[in-house]
Order: sequence, then structure tokens, then C-alpha cells
Amino acid sequence: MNFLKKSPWILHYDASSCNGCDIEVLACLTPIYDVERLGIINTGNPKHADILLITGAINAQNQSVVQTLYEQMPAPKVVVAIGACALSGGIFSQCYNLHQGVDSTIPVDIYVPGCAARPEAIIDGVLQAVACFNQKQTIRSNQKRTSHGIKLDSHH
Amino acid sequence: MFSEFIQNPVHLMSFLVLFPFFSAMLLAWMKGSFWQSWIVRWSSLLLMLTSLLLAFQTSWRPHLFFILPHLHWITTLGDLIITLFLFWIFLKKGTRKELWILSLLIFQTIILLYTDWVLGLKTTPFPFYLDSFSIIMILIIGVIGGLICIYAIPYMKTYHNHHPHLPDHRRRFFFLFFLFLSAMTGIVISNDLSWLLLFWEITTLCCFLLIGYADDAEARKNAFLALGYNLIGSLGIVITLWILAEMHQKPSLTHIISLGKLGAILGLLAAALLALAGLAKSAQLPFSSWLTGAMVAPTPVSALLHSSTMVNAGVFLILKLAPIFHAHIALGESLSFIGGITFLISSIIALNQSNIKRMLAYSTISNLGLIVACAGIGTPEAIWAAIFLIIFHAIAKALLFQTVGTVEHQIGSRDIETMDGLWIRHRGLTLALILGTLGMFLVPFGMLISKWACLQTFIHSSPILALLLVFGSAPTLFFWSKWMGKLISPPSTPSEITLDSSLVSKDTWFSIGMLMILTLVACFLFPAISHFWVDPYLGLTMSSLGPWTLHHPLFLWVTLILLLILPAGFFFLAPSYKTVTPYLCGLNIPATTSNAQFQGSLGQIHTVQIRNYYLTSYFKEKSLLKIGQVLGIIFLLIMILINFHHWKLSTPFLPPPVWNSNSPSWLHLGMVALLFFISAPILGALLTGFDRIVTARIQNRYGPPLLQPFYDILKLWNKQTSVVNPMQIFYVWGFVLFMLLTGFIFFSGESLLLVIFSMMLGSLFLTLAAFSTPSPYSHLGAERELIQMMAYEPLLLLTALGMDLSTGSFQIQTIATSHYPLLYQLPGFFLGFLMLLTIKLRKSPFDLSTSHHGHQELVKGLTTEFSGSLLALIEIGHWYENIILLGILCLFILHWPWEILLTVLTFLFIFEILIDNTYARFTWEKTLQTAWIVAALFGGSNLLFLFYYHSINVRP
Amino acid sequence: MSYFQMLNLSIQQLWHRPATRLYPQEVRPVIARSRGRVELQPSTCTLCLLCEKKCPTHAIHIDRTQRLFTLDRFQCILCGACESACIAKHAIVLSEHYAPPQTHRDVIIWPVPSTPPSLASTTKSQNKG
Amino acid sequence: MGKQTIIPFGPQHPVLPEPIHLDLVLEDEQVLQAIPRIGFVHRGLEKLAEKKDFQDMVYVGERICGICSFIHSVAFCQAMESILGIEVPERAQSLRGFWSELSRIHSHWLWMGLLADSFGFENLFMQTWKLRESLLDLVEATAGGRVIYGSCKIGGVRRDISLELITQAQTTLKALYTQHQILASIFENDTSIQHRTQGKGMLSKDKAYELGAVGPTLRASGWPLDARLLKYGTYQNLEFQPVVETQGDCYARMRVRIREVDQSFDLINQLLKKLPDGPVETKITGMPSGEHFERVEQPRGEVVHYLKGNGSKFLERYRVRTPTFANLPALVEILKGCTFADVPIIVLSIDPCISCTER
Repeated sequence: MNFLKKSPWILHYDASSCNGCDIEVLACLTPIYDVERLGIINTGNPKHADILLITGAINAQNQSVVQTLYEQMPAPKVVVAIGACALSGGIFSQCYNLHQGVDSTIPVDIYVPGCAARPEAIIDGVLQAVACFNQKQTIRSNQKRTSHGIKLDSHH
Repeated sequence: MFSEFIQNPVHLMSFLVLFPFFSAMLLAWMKGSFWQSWIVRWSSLLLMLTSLLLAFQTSWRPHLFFILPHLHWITTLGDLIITLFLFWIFLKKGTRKELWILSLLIFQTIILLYTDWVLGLKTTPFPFYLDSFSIIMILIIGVIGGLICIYAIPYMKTYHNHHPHLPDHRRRFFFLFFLFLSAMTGIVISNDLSWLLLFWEITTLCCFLLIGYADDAEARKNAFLALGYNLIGSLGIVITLWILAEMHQKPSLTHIISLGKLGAILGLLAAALLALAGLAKSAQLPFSSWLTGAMVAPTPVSALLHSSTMVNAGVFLILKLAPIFHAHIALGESLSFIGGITFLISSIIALNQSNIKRMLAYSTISNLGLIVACAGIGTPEAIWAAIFLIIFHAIAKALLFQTVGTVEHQIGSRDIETMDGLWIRHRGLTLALILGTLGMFLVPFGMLISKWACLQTFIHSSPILALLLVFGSAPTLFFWSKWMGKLISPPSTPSEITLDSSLVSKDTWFSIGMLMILTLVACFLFPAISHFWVDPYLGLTMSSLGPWTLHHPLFLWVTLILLLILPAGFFFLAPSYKTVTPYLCGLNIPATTSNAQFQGSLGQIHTVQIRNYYLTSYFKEKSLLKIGQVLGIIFLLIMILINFHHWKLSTPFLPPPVWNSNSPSWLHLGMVALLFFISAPILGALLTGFDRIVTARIQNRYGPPLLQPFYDILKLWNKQTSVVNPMQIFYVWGFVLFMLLTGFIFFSGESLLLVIFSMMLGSLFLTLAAFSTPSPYSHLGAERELIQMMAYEPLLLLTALGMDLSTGSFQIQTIATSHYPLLYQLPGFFLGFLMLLTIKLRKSPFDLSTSHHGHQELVKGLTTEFSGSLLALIEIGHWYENIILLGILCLFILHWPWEILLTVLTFLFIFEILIDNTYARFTWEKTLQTAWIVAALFGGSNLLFLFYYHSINVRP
Repeated sequence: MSYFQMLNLSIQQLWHRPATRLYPQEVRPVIARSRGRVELQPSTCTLCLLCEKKCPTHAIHIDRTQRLFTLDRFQCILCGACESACIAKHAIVLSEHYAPPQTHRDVIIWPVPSTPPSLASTTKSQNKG
Repeated sequence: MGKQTIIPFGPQHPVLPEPIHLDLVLEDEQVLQAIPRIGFVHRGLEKLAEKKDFQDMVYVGERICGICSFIHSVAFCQAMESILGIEVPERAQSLRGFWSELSRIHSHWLWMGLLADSFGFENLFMQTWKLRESLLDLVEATAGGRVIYGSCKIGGVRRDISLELITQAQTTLKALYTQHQILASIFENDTSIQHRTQGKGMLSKDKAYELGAVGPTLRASGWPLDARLLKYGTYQNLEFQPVVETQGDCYARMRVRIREVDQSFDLINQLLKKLPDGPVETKITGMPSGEHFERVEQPRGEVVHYLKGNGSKFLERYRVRTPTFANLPALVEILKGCTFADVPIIVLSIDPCISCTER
């Protein structure tokens, strides 16, 4: 049984969002939406997280930050991009400082459209992201089996 | 002839005094470093072997007295020579500031000459004696002193390489070393006070010259300080001699003790004055500053002063007089208070020290304080504890000082902050340091066994001392642990990654290695030491010896073996993991070296450098020292003046120790272990689930399902484990294993104190796990965790003490079968324990170091760098811990019917959750303050009440 | 008392029904005129290009030759400019329902029927006939 | 060897929902120095004015920040209207005021929740945000969006609200007001909160002025300065006094915001009572030519929108000076000497809006 489904822990990072989607992500934690019902915890620490929620587009400054955070998350991990900016840059896509959507930097599994994305949409996104885990876990366990007994000392 | 020589203790003993003296003379005469080291090496070895031989020869024997031809002129002559020599030094080097020392010297000489020539001292029939306590001291002096001498050979060579501007006085140095050892042996076998004074003055003189070895302004200043304080001390002996001569009494220790036991003012006054001498020598408050000043001397000198000689002479003398203190409570109590206050204040001051030698010095002072406190109580149990404190302290401190000295020569600094990553830079030395540190404060090592005994003693004789001990040992935990954390953390400066281990010479390794072995052997063999040397001494000096031994050391051995096996297990069964960079808020720069780096503000690239906490804004060395000195002087005056008042002799209240002699069967133990190992995590998880649901309800939401903690753990278990430093895995396993052990000890009905110490060991492993990463958040979490431990440790220990006072035993089995719910007698402790539970369960006002929910400035604090299965393990460890804590809570109300008990427990648990949800997080200062105030107020008042309640009830 | 106000509130809430909307199980009714997602009613669209011109993020693309109305939800910021620009009667509406998450990046294409909107109904009936 | 640790605080840090970085130089837990680094959310949207139609720039303007979005769009529109010389209908002005104050309440509640979270008071965070959620429903019903209102346009507002909605709003607000009082009393009186906020992050009256602080940060240090006193828009018809505290610590800043929520409730009441009838928008004629400097009071303080048109449909220059930007020097100042545990509280006490600051 894959327990990732029952306890997806999230890490939220505000890439260069306008805060709109960020506060909607936070709103999911409040009593009204209470995502802890679904086992979701906002960890705030990449090393504990399973799902990376990114709001906002990637810019020159935060590109390396997003990459680092993604790398520091233990496998299996899923990325959910939230809001028009994270998907494509949205209204800012013509800005000189932007590298467009999040998928320009790290692989994105789920896209949640909206400006700002509604809490319900974000919950939907996280629940869909959970479904990706099965697949990723299988791949990982296959890898594990082939490299059994060897320390997975993979430096990047 | 030879075999006769070695079979006669008298010969051996004379040899032990005379031979070092002879070696010293030889060393003073010999030139050339080859011959010098040759003599030092072989003389030390011979010294060590002879003392061992003597120990084996005399084990089991009652004490021996020596008759010596009347050689009284030697002592007078010796004293005169020393005085003249000191005069000469004063004329050469003294400044106006040191005039008080000169006048002290003159004053002392006048009294001495007056006593000797005008009054005329009576002769003592037996100027020397040898009992098993002296033997122990001889062993310490011979073996540890010898090892330090060997260590000094390479050290002094390097020392002079490092300080080329200093003139090479090594001949003088080794001369003084051996003279020192000779005089120390003299002190521990002297019965006649004038002999004692001679040896005493020789040690003072050696100490003075050794501290001033570097001969610069600072060294000179500190040397004179040491001389001055020690002269105040020897004034005590001189005045005693004078008074005895006036009263036409024999100036012998045995005579004084017998006088004192009878309550004669003369005896008591003599005891107080001699205690003054001892206090000055063992650097107790108000005299403590000479020992910290002595740090300017080369490290072997510090090692010698702190472990085997000098300070030990002081406590030795005080301990000798313990029967008097035992008989005369007021005198003993005031002495104990000096010791207790010294213990508390100097261990708090040690928190502030970043100079490792100063930290070690304060730790020495505090431990000596404990010994003095034990001597002041003077019961057989206290003396037992004190003797073991001396033994273990000598070994561990010698080890620590030697290693620190070596490290200092390697890295060129004695600042703790430069020692980060020593584990990677120099494995061997770090291992020695860690072993020494463990030896100082952790179960199952020696010092803790003695502290344990102290606790057991204090609680039945002086509750205020017990409070001082409880509060004093909390900072001890903090400063040792953070130092250990520093040692195992990854290095921050890339240039010093590796140190050349070939620079550490064989002599050094021999000495350090021997001490490491001794540390372990002493832990394994302490029952034997107790049986062969300590118990006979107690039987001899104390009229009666209760059925006193520590309970079954089985669990101590189990802990020790586990500690030894754990690393091996880790290296053979290393799990798979992925190495990642530490959490730096996403600003990491891909590592080019092994150091973590991040891009900070203004485009600067910072290498992660983490410094320990010194709490200097909260505890201030200077003001604390001042308070301590004032208190020390007050109690010193009380101690001396109190003798002019006639006190009724009484024996302190001592309930007979209750031991549960029938050891539980293996089958039973196995069942308990199995049941605990399986059911505790399940129960813990359910409790956590319940907690989360109730929390959610309080916050007006539904919350996760009850089984959510299981899902979380199973998920984490299946995730990839990424670490920053593979050693993390080892420490986390340590945490879980020791939590398991703790639970096992608890549920098999063993001693509650052992449970607490074992739990502390487990928690320490967790902080070490956090320390072993180069992550600032993890480190801050660890430091805060230590502060938290410092905050709740008094509460935890007080709980155990309260239960012991109420039921007469620390055994959980006995506590659990008491005839009434303990709550009725221990309401204060109960409230204190609830506070502790709030801290331990990481509930809101006190979730300083890591937090289950609710964000904090430390990200995830302690657990920042853990992921996957390691995080799961930590969580499981916490569940075990919670169950044990709830188990202790149950002990308070065990007598109620189970349904009420369950209801009360549930209610209390919900109450904790409510607390969690109704307060903002406190700062660490507030946490520490609150916890200590609660401990002192609730625990302390309940303790005092209970103590006097019991003493009224038991006494006819 | 200052120490117990929060305690009071907490205990009260312990007995109260949670305020939570059990989202995936219970979907609450949408709020009228809420801006959820852009929807096209192809039958009324005249492919006038006004919406494409007004769209600040260029999320709308109209291919008049293929008669395709293309909407990139990933670009859309739900400003409603297209809705107010639409001259045909409610060809573009802002539905109250939000757009669901997607696993891949794609666009929504509405083929617009070739007949003029006014004749749409008649064409249909003719086909039937 | 010093005892100083340098800690990277942010950009990804759970206490800060937004990315800002501080190099904190610590000794024990004492902050010796705090060096900020910004730019993680910089998009360069002022430059966008050269590429986008000035009418479309409203959408950009309100996405400067998702929390103070509406007031940004009001500032932009008012500036634009001044350049174009458009008279905005009174009803539109009142509605702008209505939404502005709603957004102020929402922003302050949001801030109160985050503050509670920053000192580890999770329950209070939940309560405040629960309350805020009811307000967002009201916003959604009237404006159509939860955080991005999207209802302000040049020349008026995009949508009118019905009488029915107004009555509904009045009853909702009444209920929210009573609930706010309960929370406000906890925030102001709870001993543990006082322990964490009182005396922390002291900003003296002179220092506040010297460093150019604005908004509640300034008012908490004793300056009765509020851009709404300029009587722009609907504020010319409303009566209010700026909320002022004198202590200048985190507690004072918290109290200012809490009492500003009360004030906003009052303003909305006044406004809804005398809501004029009439159209809600006027037609835009001509192209912007000339420049304007518009000052508007945001939840975080005074915001300045500067527009310069050159007669084409693209603006020549668009410049926004946001309140957080003005408050940053004060933040760096008050962070010095605090303890590490207080950093989140002090950082939050100026109610930083990084998205505004970096644009």
C-alpha cells in the first residue's frame, strides 16, 4: 500500500507570485478548508516534503533557489504549479526578468490554473498530484532493486 | 630481599615518597633531553607499577600506622627553607600588589616558629598511616600522575617549539613535577600535622612555580594569586598547630578526628580550620579564581593540578575529617553549602566559557564542590560517592586535559569554536575527547554513577543540597553536550580539514590511550573498587556501614555495552542513503569543497559557520562569581564561628535504604521488553492521532483521521533517506535504541534515576544528530533542545527525588506498590511534572527546538536535516519517550481504580493540548526561567515539606 | 483574565461543530458572478477578434480561416476583459466554476460553427429536415 | 575566533510566506546585524507599461501584490483619471472606498494571523484566518474574486452591487465585527502575546520619521499620518481619525492594525449608509499625456503611483513606491539587537509585502 496518498506533506515556495496564490495556499490550511483532514501538512522544509507547491513565475534570482529546493526534496516527489504565473508567466510573461513558467526550470507534474487559483482548485491539484506518486514510487523501487546493497551516494 | 621489599607495604610506601623525590633530584642534576625523557619515562612507569603493587598488597587490609624515628627537625627545616625561598622570590619578582601575600607569609612563619620553639609541639606516635583511602589516592597520584609525566615529555618539547621566546626550563619543570608527586604521596599518608604542613607547602610551592613557568606578567600574576590563596589555606593548618600546641594536644589527624567526633570545641575548630585549608587548595568559592588563573601554565600542569594532585589534596583532607562533619551537623552543613553553592555557580559559569581550559577548570571546581558537599554530609554513602567522584574525575579530567593540550598544539587554539569538525580532522583525539566528556556527565560512566549516589544521599540528609545538586547538574549537561556537538560537527574552515596524526607522539598516545582504557575499565570495575578499597575504608572510619552498594549495575553494563556495540553495528549495517546539501533556505551554492556555502546579501558568499551558545546575556560570569564569593565567605565564617556555640550532637535522619533484593526473572524481563517494544509505538501513535484530532477540534476544524500518524510513519519509511552527513543515521539509531532501553528499564521496575539518566542519554543522541550537520537551523535547534533539557532536567530529577522521599526507594517497583497514591504527598512535584510534560511533549509555549505544527523561526529546528526513514525513526523515538513520560505520570496516581486513572490521564492529556493551543511560544529565556522557578517553587517547597514531615514522623 | 481568554474560546470550540467545508466530498454552491473560468458559447461567437485584442495576456487566439477559438487557460488571468469586450450576446462568459487542474500543458479549442449566429437555428432545422 | 554565526533567513522560510532574504549575524541568539537581500520576486512590471495598453495596465497594477491588490488598482486608476481629466461618478468612488476598506480588513486579518503564526500561536492563526475567510466570501460575492478583485477600472468600477447585496454585506459585517472584537481582545490582552511583542523592535518617534517609515509602522511610533487624510475619492465624505499609538514596539504596531480594522468597519458603515445612486463608470476619452503623482493609503501605508504619459496608448514611465519599500530601512534598524526568536515577529511587524516592494 502506498501511504504517500494518505499523507502528502507540502512545501510551498513563492517564486515570483503576486501573493494572491500564496495566500490561497495558506487559506487551504485554515479551518474552512482544513487540508489536514487529507493528511496534508505544510512542512516548510524541503527535506520533509513530498509535494512542492510553486506559485509565481521563475525569475533570474529565484531560479537556483527553486532548483535547490527541488533537489533537496527526497524522492518520490511531485511538483504542483499554481496560478497563471507559475504555469506560463501569466500577465507578467512579457516582463524582462522572467523565465516564464515553472516548467522552464524543474519538471512540473500538475498545473493548477487560475488567477488567483482558488483554494478548492489547489486542493484538487494536490489530490491529483498524489496520484502521480504511485508511478514514481514504482520507478524508484525498481531502481532500488537494481542497485541493492550499494550506497546511493549520488552527488549531483 | 627484593621479594621482602615488595611484600612490605611500608617499604613500598616509603619508596613511593622517596623515589619521586630522588628522580626529581636526578632530573635537576641531569642535562640533555635524551636522558631527561629517559628518566621521566622509566621513573613514571616504575611509579605506576609500584602504586599498583601497593594497592594489591593492601587490598582488604585494615589501615596501617607507621612509626618513624623522631625527625621533627625535618619539618621545621623544610618549612623554613620554603619560607626563605619564597622571600627570595618575592624580592626578585614580587610587586607591590602582592604585598599581602608577603605579610601573610611573615605572619604564618612567626606563628609557626612560635609554636615550634616557644610552645613546642607534642610528638605524634604515628606520624604516618596508610588506609585504603590513602591507597586509592596513591593509585591516582601514581598512575595518573605518572601518565601525565609521560605525556609532559613530548608536550613540553612542542611547547617550546611553539613558544621560542621562552627560556627552556624543562629541567626545572620535570624536577617540580616529580617533587609534586612525592609531596602529594606525602600528604595522603601524613597523620602528623607538621608533616602534612610540610608536604602541603611543597605542593603549594611547586604549584606556584609551575603556574609561573612562562614567567611573563600574566603567568606571574596568576602564580602569585595561587600562592596567596593557598597560603590563606595553609594558615588554617598553622593555626591548628598553634592551637593544639597551646592546648597540649597531639597534632595528629586521628586525634583531631576522635576529638571532633566527641564534640570538643578544639576538635571542631581544628576541623573547620583544616577544612579552610582544604577549601583553598581545592579552589572552592571564595577561593576559586586561582584555579582558573592557573590555566596560563602549560597543559600538563593543568592536568596534574586538576586530576591527580593539588586540588585532590584539598578534598582528601576534607574527606578525612568527614566523620566530624557527620557528627556535628551545623559544621557539616555549612561546609556542604560551600560545596553545593560552588557546584551550582561554577557549573553555571562554565556555560559562558569558550576557552576550553577555562571550561574544564570551572567543571573541576564544580565537581570538587560536589565532593566537598558530600564530605560535609559525611554519611558513609556520601563518602562513598565522594571517593568515587575523586576517582572518576581524576581519570576523566586527566584524559580531557591531555587531549585538549594535544589538540591545542595541533590546531593552535584552545577556543572551543575552533574545534568544529575535529571528528573529521582527527579521529583518535576526538574519540578521546568524547570518551572523556562522556565520562564526565553521562550514564553509564563513572561521574554519573557518583552523582547518582550523591543524589541518593543528599535527598535523605539535606534537601537544599539536593536542590543545589539538581540545579547544578542541568548546566553541566548543556556545556558538555554543546562541546561534544562542536567536536562532531563538520568543519567550517576548509584549510584545516585534516591534521597530521604523525605529529602526535607515541608518548602522548600511550598516556591518552591508557586513560581511555582506564575510563572504561573503571566503569566496568567500579563494584570491585568499591568492594576492595572503598567499603573497607568506610567500615573502618564509620561506626556502621549500611547495606550500601548501588543496586545491580547490570543495566549500567548493558548501557555501556550498547554504547560500544552501536558504532560497530552502524558501520557494518549502514543503510542506503543519498547525500544532499544542507538546508540553507534554498540559497545553497553547489558544493565545491565539503563545506556548505550560500549566497548571502550584498553578493557575498558565506561558508556556513556555526557558533555555540554561551548564554552570556543571561548568565554573567562576573556577577555570578561575585555572588558566589560573597556566599562562600559568609558560609566560611559561619563554618568557623559556629564552633563556639554548643550544639547538641545528633545524627541526621536516615531511613534504612530499601532494596528490592529479589531480581526479576529473565523471562519476566523479556516479556516486559517485548510488550513495551511493540505496544508503546502503537499507543504513542494513537495518542498523537488523538492529539491531532483534539487540536483540530479546538481550532474549529476536523483534523486528520486517528490513524494518520501511522500513515505518516509508513510513508516516511518508504521515502528516500537523504542525509547531509551519514553520521546522522548513527545518532538517530542511538536515540531510538536508548529510548527503547529507557522504556525497558522503566517497565522492568528498575531505578527511576537510571531511567532519567538513560532518557537523557537518548535525548543527547538526538541533539548530537542535529549537531552533526553543517546546517545552521539544525544547530540552533540542537542548542535550543539543550536549553530545553537544561530547563526540564531539574524537574525530572526532582520528581524522582520526591518519589524516593515518599516511598523510601528509587525503585519503580517499590514506588508502584506504595500504599497510597503518591499525588497526596507530592502535589508540588506533580504540578512540576505537568510542566515538564508540556516541555517534553513539545507543546506550544515551550516548543523551542522543534515543533509538530505551527511554524517557527528554526524551520523544523532539530529535525530540519532529517528525512525519510530517519524522520520516521525520530518520531517513533518520541512516541517511546512519550509513553515513558506518561508512565511516570501514572506513578503519581497508580492507586486509583483504573477507570478513574484512565479518565484522569485523558483529562490531563487534553489539558496539555489545550495549553498547546492557548499560548504563544515563549523565548528560551522565559522557558528556562519558568521551568526553574516552577521546579524551585513547587518541587522545592514540596521537597522541604516532605523532608521535615518525614523526619518528624520517623524520629521518636 | 488575560491568561484565560484564549482558553475560553478554545474550550467553546471544542464542543462546536467545525467550520470546515468538507471540500472534496461536499462541494459548496458557487457564488453568483464569481469569476471562475472563461467559457465560450461557440454558437453565438462571431469571431470578431475583439476579445483577442482586449486580452491582456494573449490567452485567446482566434483563427478565422479554420474558425477556431483557442483559449490558453495557463495564460488566462480571469480579468473579464474578454467578457466585457464581447459584442455578441454572451459568446464569452465567465463561468462561476473554476478550471480543473491539468497534468499537461494544452489549450482549449472551440470550433466555431461556420454559419452566422443569427442563422444558426435555421441551419440546424434545415439539417434535420 | 568570534562567536558569530551567519544565518541565511529566507528566501524559502516557513515563517515568511514571501521570499526575502536576511543575512542574520547572530551571537548566541542576539542579532548583531541584519542585512537584507531582495529581488526574489522582482518581475519588472513597471517596464511593462511601455509594452501594454494603459487600460490593460490596471490588471498589471492590481497584480503588483495580491494582498493589497485593490488599492493598487485604485491608485493607478486615480492617477490615470487625473491625467486624462476624467470625473469619476460618486457611486463608483463609494464602491471603491467600500472595497478598499474591505481589502484593508482582509489584509490586517491576514497579517494578524501570520503574526500569531510567527510567535507559534497556531490556534489564533486559525481563528483569524477563519474570520478572514468569511470576509473573502463577501468580497467574492461583491467583486467576483477572492483576492484579486478585478473590479476597478479607469473611469469607475467594473461592476455595480445590488441593494440586496448591500444589506447582506451589512449583516455579514456586523457579525464579523463582533467576532473581531473577541479576537482583538485576545491579541491585545493575552499575556503570552504581550510577552512576545511588548518592547520588541522599538522604533522611536524621531527614528520612524527619519527613516521614512509609513503606514501603521509610522503611526505606531506616534505620528498621525495617513494618506486618507488627503480626502481622495470617497474619503472626503467620511469622518475618521488616524489610529495612533506611541510606544513604537511590535505590540503598538499590532494594536494600530487591530484598531484600524475597527475603523474600517466604521468607514464601511458610514459609506454604505449614504451610498449615492448613479452610474458606476464614465467613458474614457483621449490618450494619457502628462504626469501625475498619486498618493493612496494602503493597509501597509502610503503608496505612491507615478504615471507619465506621452500621448500614445503606452505610458512613458510608471513608477510605484510601495509602503514596504519605505519601511525596510526601519526594519533593518529595529532588527539590530533583537533576539533570533523575535526576528519573525519584528519582520512581520512592519507587515512586509515583498511582492509590492520588488514588483
